[in-house]
Amino acid sequence: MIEQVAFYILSAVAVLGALLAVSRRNLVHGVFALLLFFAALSGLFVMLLADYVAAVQVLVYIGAVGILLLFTIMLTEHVTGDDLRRLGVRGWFWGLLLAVAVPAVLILPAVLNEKSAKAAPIVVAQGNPALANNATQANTVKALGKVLMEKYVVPLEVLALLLTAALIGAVAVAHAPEKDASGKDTPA
Amino acid sequence: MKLLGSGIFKGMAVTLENFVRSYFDRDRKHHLFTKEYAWKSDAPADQLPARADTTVTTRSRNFPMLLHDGKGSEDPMASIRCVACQICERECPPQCIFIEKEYDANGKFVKRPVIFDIDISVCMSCQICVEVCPFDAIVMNSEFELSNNDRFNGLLVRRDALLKSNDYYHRIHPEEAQERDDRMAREKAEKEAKQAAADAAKKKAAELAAEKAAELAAAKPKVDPAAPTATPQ
Amino acid sequence: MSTAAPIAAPPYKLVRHDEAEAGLLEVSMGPHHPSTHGVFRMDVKLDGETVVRLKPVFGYLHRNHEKLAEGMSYLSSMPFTDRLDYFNSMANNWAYALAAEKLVDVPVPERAQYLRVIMAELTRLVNHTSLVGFFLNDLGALGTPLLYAFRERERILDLFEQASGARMMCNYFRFGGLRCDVPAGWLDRTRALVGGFPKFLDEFEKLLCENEIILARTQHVGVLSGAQAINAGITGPMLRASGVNYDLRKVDAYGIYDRFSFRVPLGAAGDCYDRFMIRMLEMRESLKILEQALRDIPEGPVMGNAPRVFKPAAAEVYGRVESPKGELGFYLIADGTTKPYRYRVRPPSLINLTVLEDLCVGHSIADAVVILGSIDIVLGEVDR
Amino acid sequence: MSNLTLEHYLILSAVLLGIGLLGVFTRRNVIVVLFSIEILFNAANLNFIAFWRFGDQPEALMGPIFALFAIAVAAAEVAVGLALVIAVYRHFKTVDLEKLDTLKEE
Amino acid sequence: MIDTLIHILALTAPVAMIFASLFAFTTWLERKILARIQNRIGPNYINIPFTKFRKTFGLLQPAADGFKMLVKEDIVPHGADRFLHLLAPILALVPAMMVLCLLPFDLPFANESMKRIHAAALDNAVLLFFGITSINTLAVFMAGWASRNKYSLLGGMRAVAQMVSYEIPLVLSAAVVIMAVGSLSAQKIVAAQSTHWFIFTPWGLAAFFIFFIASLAETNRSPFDLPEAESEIIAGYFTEYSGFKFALFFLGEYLSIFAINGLAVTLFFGGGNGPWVQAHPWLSCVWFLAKIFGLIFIIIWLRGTVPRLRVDQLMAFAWKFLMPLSILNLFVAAVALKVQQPWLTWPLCALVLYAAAHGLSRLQQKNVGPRTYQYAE
Repeated sequence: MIEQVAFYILSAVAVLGALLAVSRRNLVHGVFALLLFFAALSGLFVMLLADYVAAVQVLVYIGAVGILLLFTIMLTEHVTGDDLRRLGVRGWFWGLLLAVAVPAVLILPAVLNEKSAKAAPIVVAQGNPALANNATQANTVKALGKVLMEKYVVPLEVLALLLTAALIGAVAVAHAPEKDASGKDTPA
Repeated sequence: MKLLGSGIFKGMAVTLENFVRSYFDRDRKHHLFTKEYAWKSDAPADQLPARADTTVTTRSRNFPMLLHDGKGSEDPMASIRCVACQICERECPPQCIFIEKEYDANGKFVKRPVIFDIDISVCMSCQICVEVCPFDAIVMNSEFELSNNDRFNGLLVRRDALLKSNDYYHRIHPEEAQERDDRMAREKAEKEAKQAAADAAKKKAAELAAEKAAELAAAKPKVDPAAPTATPQ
Repeated sequence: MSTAAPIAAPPYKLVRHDEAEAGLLEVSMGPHHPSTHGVFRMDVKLDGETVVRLKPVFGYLHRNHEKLAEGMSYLSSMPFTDRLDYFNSMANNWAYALAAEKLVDVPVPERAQYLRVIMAELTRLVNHTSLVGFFLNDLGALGTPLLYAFRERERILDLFEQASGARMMCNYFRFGGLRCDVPAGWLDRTRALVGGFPKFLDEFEKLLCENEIILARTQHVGVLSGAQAINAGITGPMLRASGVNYDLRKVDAYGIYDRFSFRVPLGAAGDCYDRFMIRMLEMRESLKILEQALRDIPEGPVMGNAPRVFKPAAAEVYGRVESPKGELGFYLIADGTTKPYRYRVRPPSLINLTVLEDLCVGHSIADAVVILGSIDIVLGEVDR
Repeated sequence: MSNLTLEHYLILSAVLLGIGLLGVFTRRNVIVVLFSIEILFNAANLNFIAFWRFGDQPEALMGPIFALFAIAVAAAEVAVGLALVIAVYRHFKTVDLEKLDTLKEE
Repeated sequence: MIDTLIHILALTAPVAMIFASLFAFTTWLERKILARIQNRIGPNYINIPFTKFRKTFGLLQPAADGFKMLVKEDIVPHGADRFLHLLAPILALVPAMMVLCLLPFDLPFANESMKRIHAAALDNAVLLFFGITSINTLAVFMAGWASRNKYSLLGGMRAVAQMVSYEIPLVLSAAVVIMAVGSLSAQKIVAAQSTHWFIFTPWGLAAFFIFFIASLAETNRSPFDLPEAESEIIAGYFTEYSGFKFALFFLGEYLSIFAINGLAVTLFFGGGNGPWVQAHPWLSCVWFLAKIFGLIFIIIWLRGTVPRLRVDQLMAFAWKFLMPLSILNLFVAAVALKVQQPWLTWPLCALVLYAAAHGLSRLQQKNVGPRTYQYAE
């Protein structure tokens, strides 16, 4: 019961946040709506017993990505964040169609074959009891750390490399050329 | 080059020392210099020694007052020193004094102010009125609790509120009052002496004149009585 | 950016919306702003947090001081001089008395001369301690140095009140001397204060002079070169912080300053730290002067034979003193009446303020506040 | 834990995917397009976790690991993307996708 | 369902109430301590209503302040974003309250089995703590942006930049402890320090210093109070806040101070561990609060001493001093934990860290230092 209520609330918030994020003219409002979406998603992760991922979601998305977005808006748009342009592009109709069609195609089988869904080999309707016991009793964080440092250590290192490269690349791209800075300081 | 932060630690030592010592500064002289407000209910306004908490000294000045020489419950206007000469009104830098002269029924100037208002919101406690007053009639009061609720009438201090006795003056500014009284007595004495001298001279001159007149009268009966009475100023 | 630029500029202003200006944030700091030392406004254009342009706007506290003084007798404007730079009323009094005494040749008695020096140097202590406090307040120290400074200032103000009757608006100097002699025991109390003051300065130096944050915030910030300072007419500690040896107490030796031995501290870099340190060091020199004056002060009258009605013959004079903020001058033209024909003040604060933009451009907005604090302005004197 | 099924999560994730696509295709502002890409990433993450949670091998921790990697990559992507936005803005003075039609300003 | 909610409420409400009432006391304490540092008396006269009694040591000052805040007009600037303007103080307060529940703060009543009760004993409490506190940054930005005031915006941007930068040394220094314990659970971290607090190890000491400095920046306390630098940008992001919204900000700020110092106590000072706790379990919460207040005294003391940094210096300090030092500290801790020889690790670690701090401080202070002055006769 409580899980269902929570799920519906959280998914409503997530959908609402995502919709607002893509539709608001004001970019700052858009960012805050996006952060709402991230938060709701993190709640859903908790419901799925992936609490470590939920914490990381909050830390990375809300704490870092949101701030980055805000900074970019402050640096590029006017500080009010108003996006005064026309909302859509020329091909907005096709875009909308595509945006509706893709999820429809994804959802359709689930809706149509409701009866046969239970027969699908992967889907376990009742959740995995083994996991439920495991996650609440054992330390998933510890297990996760073990797996990361043993089985997935190479991808982890590659990821670290990627992050470093991204950091350097971002700084290199965003760094203002010296000429500009000095040119600004001496107008006329 | 010292480690980063050593200067800050030094400063923290200073502040900690002040923090601790403020609790041991019983006489509130070194590390706790705040003077708490001397509440009005604690002591009457004119009892300065009782208000030792204040920094009010025997020279403090805050707002002018008019002096009278009356004692006790005598009518202060009977002995008011002010003669409504209006010098202070003219000299007051912020022009906060307003004086009107008093005339008796015959329209004769009786050398007293009928109105003497000082606007407390304009006065800047500069003491120029005291210095220019030739009659020692206006001096500075050290009363500091002058706030009131009335924006219009309350800020305009009237003559009767300004009038204070010389005794009060002696209480709040003893040295200055004594000095002023001594000087007034001296000047009075000098003046009297001068007056006496002048009177004597006048008398003498009159006698001389009389003598001369008598002499002249013997020779010539016509005389000009005004001419020889010029007295030294 | 140099001081020569405004001369060549046309009398009107071209409004240009070029792209470099578009991204700038215009902030109006003041007149109600915690750090502008009164009602003063800085129109700042910021690129991020860097000051690109800064326009000082003042006049909010204009009280028509000069014109008022031309409408009243010479003596009556004495209390108004207190209100010019309300931190150092005694120094202002002296400058005005000095000018007026040139109009009418009034000898100042010996004791009054000494007391004037004592008062002026105490004023310097008051000004410099509170300046350092306010400066640190601008730097963001939550009032602690300010309140330590005020602790000492209170003691000096107590002395002022005992002598003159008022704590800040002293109105103590008169043409030809002082209004009254100091009360009995005052000199001893002053000696005690002067004796205890170095302890406070030590404490202050321990608290401030090695603090890394203060060093980092003030060094190499708002650098004023000696040449620029001279060009702009800067005087006082600010000029000396730029390394120019110019102290009216040495140059003019007005009063009896030639009888005392003291040194003039000079800065080298001309940045905010130098301006702050020069004031700290000047306090020590002031204490030296005070010690000598308190040692040598003779007995005697404090008021010369000034005429009761001050009515000078037509003349033109300029009297100046080294006020704690710089050269404070009074220029008087007498026309033979009891009122001055022209009365003009040379306020050090205003003239020191003229270099504000040159000092601030290129620094961050936080530095602009610090630079303003290091200039040491009092709006009463700037606006008059 | 009564009757929340995998479908619930999958449908939600599909809806979010659609919203993300909508943003990507219809908005002209680069930053909003970046928002939308983040929404797409998160929809995918939700799927990872949901499949892991309802899958038959939860001990392998594939889902969280994959989600973590996805989050890390997304963070890197956002950082680089936003840096590009700033660089583009500095050069063209706009972040409007339709106006960014040349490789180099004339 | 109702049972669950009541259970949650029964666990979290005491925490919120205890810390909210301590907030009032802390404001009074701060004013008193600052006053004494500055040789003042501080608040000492508050009339008890309807009586003439006024010598209350100012203890009623928070009540008077709170009442004043409540009855004050709530002003929203023209052109401000009303919704976000309202949301920001709430968003500032809620994460602070949430993270308080994550602390291993033993509620002052024990259950039947005399076990310690915690509001939320999570496996990854420390990670979640950092996650939730990062929401605070957004609240600050929201306040600054929604006020539509240039000072607010400057303050908001400063706050965001500062909090994001200082989060890195904060997390890195906490990571040392997590590495030593091998768990993100606050309870396990406390349990690991039952005999030996981490502050008494060289890497723990260094980590604590870094953590403490970074926590000052996280909570916008002096000398890192740039987002609310009065002399520069008036009150920063809450320039346009008045009345109850301002009070909420104020409350949120103090609660996050409690929270972050509570975490410092957890990580380095052994949480509720202390003498006589074994015999009297209720003492544990007293110890916990006492340690928090010890740290708060240092914060207030610092606030009374130092001026504030400039923005670029602040950033440089985080990136060029704290971060390299905390990374180095991570290595040092790893080595020390591996070697396990106190007589060897202590001097060695201390030497390495001191040398590093020294070298980094040289880098920081280029061409800056005390000067000597010349005199003209």
